[in-house]
Amino acid sequence: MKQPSRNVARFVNWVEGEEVFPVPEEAERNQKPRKKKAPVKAKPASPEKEKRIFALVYDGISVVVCLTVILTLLVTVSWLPRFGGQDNPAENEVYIRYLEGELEEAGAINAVAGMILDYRAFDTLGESNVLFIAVCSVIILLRADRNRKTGALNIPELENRRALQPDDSIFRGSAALLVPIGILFGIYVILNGHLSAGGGFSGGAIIGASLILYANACGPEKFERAFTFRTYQWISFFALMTYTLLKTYSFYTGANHLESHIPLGTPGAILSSGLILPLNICVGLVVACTMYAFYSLFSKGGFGNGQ
Amino acid sequence: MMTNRFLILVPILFPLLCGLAVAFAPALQAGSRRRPFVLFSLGGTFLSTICVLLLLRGHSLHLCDLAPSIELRFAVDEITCFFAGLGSFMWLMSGIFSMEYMQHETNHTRFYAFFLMGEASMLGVTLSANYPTLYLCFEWMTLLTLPLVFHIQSEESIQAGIKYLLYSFAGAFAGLMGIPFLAKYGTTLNFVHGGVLDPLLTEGHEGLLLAVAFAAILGFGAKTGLFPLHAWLPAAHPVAPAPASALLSGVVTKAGVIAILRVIYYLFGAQFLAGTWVQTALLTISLLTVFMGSSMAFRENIFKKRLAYSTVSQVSYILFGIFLMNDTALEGSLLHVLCHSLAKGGIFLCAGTIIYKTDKTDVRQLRGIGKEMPVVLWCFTLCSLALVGIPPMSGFMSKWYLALGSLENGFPVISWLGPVILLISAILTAGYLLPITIHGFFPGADFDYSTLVKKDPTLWILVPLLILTTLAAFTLFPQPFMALVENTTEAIIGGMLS
Amino acid sequence: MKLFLILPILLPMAAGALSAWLPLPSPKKRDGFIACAVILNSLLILLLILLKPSGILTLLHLTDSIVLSLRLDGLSVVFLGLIGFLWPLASFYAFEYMEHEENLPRFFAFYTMSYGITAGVALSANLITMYFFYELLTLVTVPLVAHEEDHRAMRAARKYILYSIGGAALSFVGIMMLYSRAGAKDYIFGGFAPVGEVDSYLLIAYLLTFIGFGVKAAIFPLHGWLPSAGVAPTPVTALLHAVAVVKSGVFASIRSTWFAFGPELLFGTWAQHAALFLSAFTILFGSAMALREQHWKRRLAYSTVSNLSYILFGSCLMTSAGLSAALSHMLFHGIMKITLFFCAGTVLCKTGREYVPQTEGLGRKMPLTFATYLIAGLALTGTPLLPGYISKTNLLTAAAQLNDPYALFGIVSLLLSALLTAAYLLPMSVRAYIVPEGSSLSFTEKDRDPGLRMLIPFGILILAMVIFGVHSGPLMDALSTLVHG
Amino acid sequence: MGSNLFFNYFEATAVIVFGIGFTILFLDRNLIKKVIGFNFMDSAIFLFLASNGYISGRVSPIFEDGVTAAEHYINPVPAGLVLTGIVVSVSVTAFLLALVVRLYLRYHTLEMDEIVALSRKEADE
Amino acid sequence: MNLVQNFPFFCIMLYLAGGVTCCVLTPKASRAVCIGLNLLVTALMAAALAFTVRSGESYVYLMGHFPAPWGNEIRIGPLETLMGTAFPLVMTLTLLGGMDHIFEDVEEDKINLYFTVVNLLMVSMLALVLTNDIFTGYVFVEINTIASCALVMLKYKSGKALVATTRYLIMSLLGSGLFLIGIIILYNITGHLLMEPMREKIHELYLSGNYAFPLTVTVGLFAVGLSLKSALWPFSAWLPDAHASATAASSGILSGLVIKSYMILLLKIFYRVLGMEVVLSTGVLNVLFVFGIGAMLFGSLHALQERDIKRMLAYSSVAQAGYIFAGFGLGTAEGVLAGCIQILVHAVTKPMLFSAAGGFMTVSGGSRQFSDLHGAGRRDILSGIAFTVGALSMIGIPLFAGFATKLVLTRASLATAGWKCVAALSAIVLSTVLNALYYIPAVALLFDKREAVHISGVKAQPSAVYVLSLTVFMALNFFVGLRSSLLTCILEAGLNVFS
Repeated sequence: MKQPSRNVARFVNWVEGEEVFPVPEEAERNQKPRKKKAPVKAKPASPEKEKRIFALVYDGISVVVCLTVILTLLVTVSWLPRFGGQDNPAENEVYIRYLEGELEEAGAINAVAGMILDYRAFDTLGESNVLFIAVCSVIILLRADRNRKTGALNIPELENRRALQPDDSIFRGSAALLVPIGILFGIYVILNGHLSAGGGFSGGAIIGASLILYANACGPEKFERAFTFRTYQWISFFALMTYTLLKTYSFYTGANHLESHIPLGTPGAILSSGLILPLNICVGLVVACTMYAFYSLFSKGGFGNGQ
Repeated sequence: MMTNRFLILVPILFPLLCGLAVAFAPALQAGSRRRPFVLFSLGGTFLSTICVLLLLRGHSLHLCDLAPSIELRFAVDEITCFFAGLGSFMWLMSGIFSMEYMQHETNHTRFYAFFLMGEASMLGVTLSANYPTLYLCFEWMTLLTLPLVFHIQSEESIQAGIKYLLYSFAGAFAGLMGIPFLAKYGTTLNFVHGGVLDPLLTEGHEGLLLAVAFAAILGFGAKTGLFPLHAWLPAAHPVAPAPASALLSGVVTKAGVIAILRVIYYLFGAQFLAGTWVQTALLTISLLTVFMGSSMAFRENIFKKRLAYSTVSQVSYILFGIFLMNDTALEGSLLHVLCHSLAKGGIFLCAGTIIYKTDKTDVRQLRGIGKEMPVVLWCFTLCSLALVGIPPMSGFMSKWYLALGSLENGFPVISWLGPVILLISAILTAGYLLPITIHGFFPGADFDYSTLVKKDPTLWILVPLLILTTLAAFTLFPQPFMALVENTTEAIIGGMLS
Repeated sequence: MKLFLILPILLPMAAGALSAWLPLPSPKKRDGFIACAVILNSLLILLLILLKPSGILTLLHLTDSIVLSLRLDGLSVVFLGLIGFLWPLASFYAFEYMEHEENLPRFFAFYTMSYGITAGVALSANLITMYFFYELLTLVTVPLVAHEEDHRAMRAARKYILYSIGGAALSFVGIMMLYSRAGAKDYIFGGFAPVGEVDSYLLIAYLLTFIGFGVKAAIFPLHGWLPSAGVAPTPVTALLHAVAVVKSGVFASIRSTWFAFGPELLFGTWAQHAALFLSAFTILFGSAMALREQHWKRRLAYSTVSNLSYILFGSCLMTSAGLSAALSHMLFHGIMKITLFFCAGTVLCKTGREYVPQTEGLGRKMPLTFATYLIAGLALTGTPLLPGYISKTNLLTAAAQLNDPYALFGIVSLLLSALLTAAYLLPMSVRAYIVPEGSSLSFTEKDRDPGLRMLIPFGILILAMVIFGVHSGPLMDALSTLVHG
Repeated sequence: MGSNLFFNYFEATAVIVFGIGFTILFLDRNLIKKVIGFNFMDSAIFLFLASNGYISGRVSPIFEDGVTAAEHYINPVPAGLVLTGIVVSVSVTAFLLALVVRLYLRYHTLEMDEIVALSRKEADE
Repeated sequence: MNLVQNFPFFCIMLYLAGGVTCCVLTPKASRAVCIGLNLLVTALMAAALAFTVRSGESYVYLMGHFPAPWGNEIRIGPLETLMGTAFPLVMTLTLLGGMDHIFEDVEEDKINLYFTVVNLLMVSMLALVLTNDIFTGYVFVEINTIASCALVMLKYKSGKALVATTRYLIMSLLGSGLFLIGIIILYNITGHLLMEPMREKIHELYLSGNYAFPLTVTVGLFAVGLSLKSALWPFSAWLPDAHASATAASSGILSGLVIKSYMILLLKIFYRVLGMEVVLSTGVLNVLFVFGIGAMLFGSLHALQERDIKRMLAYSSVAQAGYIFAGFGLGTAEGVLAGCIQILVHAVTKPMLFSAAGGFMTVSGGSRQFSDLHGAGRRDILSGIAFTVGALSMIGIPLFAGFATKLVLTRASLATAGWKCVAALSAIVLSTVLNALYYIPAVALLFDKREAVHISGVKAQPSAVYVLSLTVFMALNFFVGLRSSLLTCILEAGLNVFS
């Protein structure tokens, strides 16, 4: 922290700066000589002592900040309605409508899926775009530039990391067994999003994880030939595009009070609850690709040689 | 009879035009033609002034309006007659003197131009009939007499000139203080016998008006060398060439006296000022100046500086008389105006001649001057007697009246202290003037008469000297002068007091 | 008829802008172009003054109640007359003076544009329009102050900006305070602020505007920029810092005192006392600093500081006599000061001498210039037969009218300042002509009187001074009629 | 101090963890610790949010064979919000980690002060 | 429900679609899509603005089939549509202004990602302005955060950009963390997420007095969280580095638009969710007012001592943000109006200044230090003029945009009584002077004859796009300056129906 007085003096000099013009000597009579202020010598504290003091003070401050935040919030929590209480303010007509009206309006067994993909669909649309923008930023940051010379990322460590693929057979054997089951289970979770717990996000994560397992176990060459960066881009493009178009249709009809002729089907059946299933599929695809994209960007800085 | 009212301006315009002609007309550049022209113009002014004073007494002329509230008005009244005549006469005398004296000096055109224009402004002061015109002529008198001061162009004279300029401007601006307040509290700015203050308006504001009057008087006092603003006089008068310093001491100081007379008797009114703290303060100041002037002169050795200090003290005699505000004192002071102008003019001219002839400026070098220039020194002696106040000369009469006036006045201390100080100052005057005569005539034993050379000046110098010396003894045949003084006093102060 | 009001503003600005862009072949052509533009504008102003078109010309609606509009009334006639009379003179002088300077197109462009904007300040019909032109004037004159673009000029320009924009901001707050209380009305003689009982809110507003506009009128604490702006070339200092810029500051202050807040509200209040004290003190301060200053143009700048406060003092007396005295001094000071600056500029341009001690004995070599300087000096000191005396006497008489201790202090400071003016102007002229024999002074052959193009303005100005000095009756009557709206 | 502090022990723990996470993210000098602090903060918020919706004695809102009575299930809204929150925190953590990787590749240190010092010393390109 | 009322919704969806498509297109194509999209949205929102101004009240647009407390919705009124028109218009101009910089600074095959980020940033800003649901607000705040951080770091070669992005991201995350926990507490005590129903519940709570403490804490959390993100003075340590090290276009977008969207969200929360009497009772407005005044002064003081043109402009953004919060902090309707006008004025002026600064950098060998920028105004005359116009409008000279704010803010502060009025007025005067103190010497320096030796003589050949953007910017500036009465009455109408 600079001493404020020196600052103010500098500021005043800078503004009032009464320049002594080059005056021939006999007209010198009235110019007062400006006396120089003695420079203030700071006491030379040894650097590491200073560093230690600074660290101490810094930790002190962080403890204080932490305590204040925790205490204020604890006091707030003490006033909040009781945990698990019957008549909490949250249990109002919104909660009742979501549960009782959900089957006729959204047609999903899983009320949460119904809520996030139909009643409050705009949030989820926004949220999948958060995912998309995050991937874009990570691509901007980590993707090695194709024409290596200009890119800031053509750093040697990335190159040799590809080389050290462990080829131990136990890992490859168990992976061969697990990967198909994983992908199958993921698909099941996506498709049954509206019927049981799960949905696009969790199913997509499962598929993504099994893809990463496969890429790790069986080496990226074969897989990346099929799954290059372009395919990733197009998959996420189509998924998100359909998602947006479907939602535009449903919002537009909703806002203008038009009848959206999407059949809700019989509750409990796979092809039921209107748009929720296709939306779940799209979200599942996006999440799966994104998980794999994160893995490949972080580990290999791109989708293998296919780029 | 319209035309003759404009004749009042003649005494002012005539010398002004002559001055300008001297300055710019190519024909007059040559010395031979310039001297007669100057003499002609001085004489013409003197005569025209006398005619105007005699014929147009009591007439006034409203010349023009500088601005709606500021008008130029000239008139001939009792003070004009008294002072204008004196002034123009003195200007003529020193003009004649300067014909000879100026051989000694250089750039004559500038000297004579400003010499004549100075006279014009002096006559303007006497003729002015209201406060703004008085102020106008007062300022222009300073400006026009300024070149006379630093005529010899030495560094000392320039500094003296600037000092003279600034002191007079300071005085003039203090004098200017009166105009706004009189515009508010007085009925008119013209000089009205007995004062212009409107009693209704001045009800609660006496203190303020007294202060303003005091400031105005001190301001105009600057020209007369009154105490607070006197420092320029001893510096300016010596450096000026002799005719100029004679006029500066003799006449220009009297302009200050006129201004003070106008302020006291024609603007604020004597009853308003009489008996107030202003009067006591002014009296003490004038007495202080009298005493201080003569003591300084006593100690000063440079001849013209001594005479300058003596002017300071002598003019304060006059002011003392005016501030007493009763008829006898006023009579005394007017008498002293006459005496001092003539005598001091004479003395300065003698001093000038001595310096012109022998280049001796220090008093101590003047041993045996009487032998070399008997006539000049005789004149010098007679004039100094007048100043000291020895009976046959006029000084005695004026001092006598002043003392009487001071005793008549009922002031507790000042009434007797005044005459005492006048006496002491008279002694001091003798102390610093008479030794010159004594050493001049009786140089003492070791004065070698062999190298003695008669240095009597030509007639140009002697004639004015003799005239002035004889006039300085006017109390020998007092009748005409006393009549003049008495009716002027009667006109100024008549019927107001007691 | 109202449409003519916009012309005196637009014509010079257009001419200025064009002169910078038009590829005029030779400087002579450009001078010709500028000269005829300026003269045309002065004639236009003369025409306007004679015709006196009534009615308000609205230019722009800033918000529902705040409108930019122009109007020609008594007071603006005075100010327009002043700048109309002086600007052609200054331009002629500038042509001669600026011959050897560089980047002239820019200089003359801004020089002419400031003519239009000063006309704008004169013609504005309400406070906000005046504030609007007031700010533009700062912007247009900054390049003129920083013309030489050397270190000194830049520092002076920065100081000028700081003071002007600071002042303008203060006055803006004052104006808004007034508008919040009295509504955004146009000028009415006698002011439109609600009189009622004395409420300090409006008084504070008045003081803010007074100090705000006072910055340009170089009131004591905020006068710093005027002397240091002396580094600008002489036509700039002469015209802007003697006439246009500072006078617009004073004009704005008079407008806000007499046409917005109104004398009834302010008469006898502590605000009036503060204003009187501040201006009276500046009168003294300016002259004292001028006496102490050895640099010639800075001395004249300080003298402007003191003379401007004469005008402010007159207007703050809140009596019609005071206002007419102030207006008369505004006119006369404009003429006198521009002459003094021209003489100083001529000496600087011809001989390159900047300091007062260097001018000793120069009078013999440049008799006409120093004769003008002597006459202008006498006028400024207030010797009779010259305009200074008349405006000074009017001011004194007006101040004596109200028996108020601050007015008394004002009278004393006026007289003291007159003495100081004599002290810093007249000895200089004396020493210029009279030189002691012994002193050795070196003069080059360059030291001689300037060309005819400079002498003509001198002649005209001296003539004007003498005429106003001797016969200012009709002018004073005109002013007093104007004063009553 | 309100009365429910000891009943809302879930929210209380969530708030404490939130405080710790917030301070670590704000003031800790190591970048990885900041990321960890951020995750502390987010998971604390989701715990707080989830505990909000819980109603004791009720089941998660997936309808068993046609029973749609509201008193049977808990409030679904917080669950939906948690889902969105988790996705948001995943993506932000990914972004943060990518930044940390790039910074480490360039300055070979994880201490924020050193990184700032190094970047200031670098000649501006 | 005639067609025009759907336009805002279409704009959001268009941006989303545009964002996604730009990711797959070539750089040139993605640029075309982005610019076209922005222009289209400006047109649509202008039509919506005309409609709302004519009808004079704000309507609700359901996002989905279910009305208020259940479904999600956006609310469109004159204020929102005006902001909705201004933001894309300024965005287009800034992008055009900084286009050659973008193609120079960003790696060749990541330019389409730049435009994706820009589109998503626009969707988040538009959503923040329009949304009527708090949690949607939170989601789009997150999109906004990531997008703006992505914008900052796109200058790939400079390490400084990365460091600045990290600090910026961390501070924003702190802000959004506080914001989220505020939302949850509010949901906990009111049970609603949509603004109108939440308002009634809060009103009942306020009258009945229970949950008083949580309510105050929430107000505090919202205030601190959002002012942290919108760089109010004590929390603005990150802004100068972030805005200075980004490319010219990005810094223009960040200073001009991004920090404004958070302010509008904060205003919406205070007006619509909590209601003015709750906010006034907690006194948080005084705190914001004091921070605003502090920002006005300290921002300018820091800018005074800055030797780098972009950091100077960044600090001046902190100062101008101070104007807005001082306006909001006054607590009166006219104060908020002054704040909104300053949002528009700053949005119009600051991007122009940044583009002009970009122009100067190209002409002075890419350096940002003032020592190298001597005479840059002469070399690139258009940027010089644009910079001067921007500087004068920042100072608040009449005829320029800045004067409108000064006018309304002075009137607003005069309407409030007591210490606030005095503090506001003195702050206005002081900050005008301080602004003049660092802008005018900068302009003087730019037109200085003595150019740095190694740069002199480089004449600029600005591209047509750059010329177009700067001229339109200047025209916009003068329009706002002269016709500010038009803006004021639209905003007034908007504010009346805002809560």
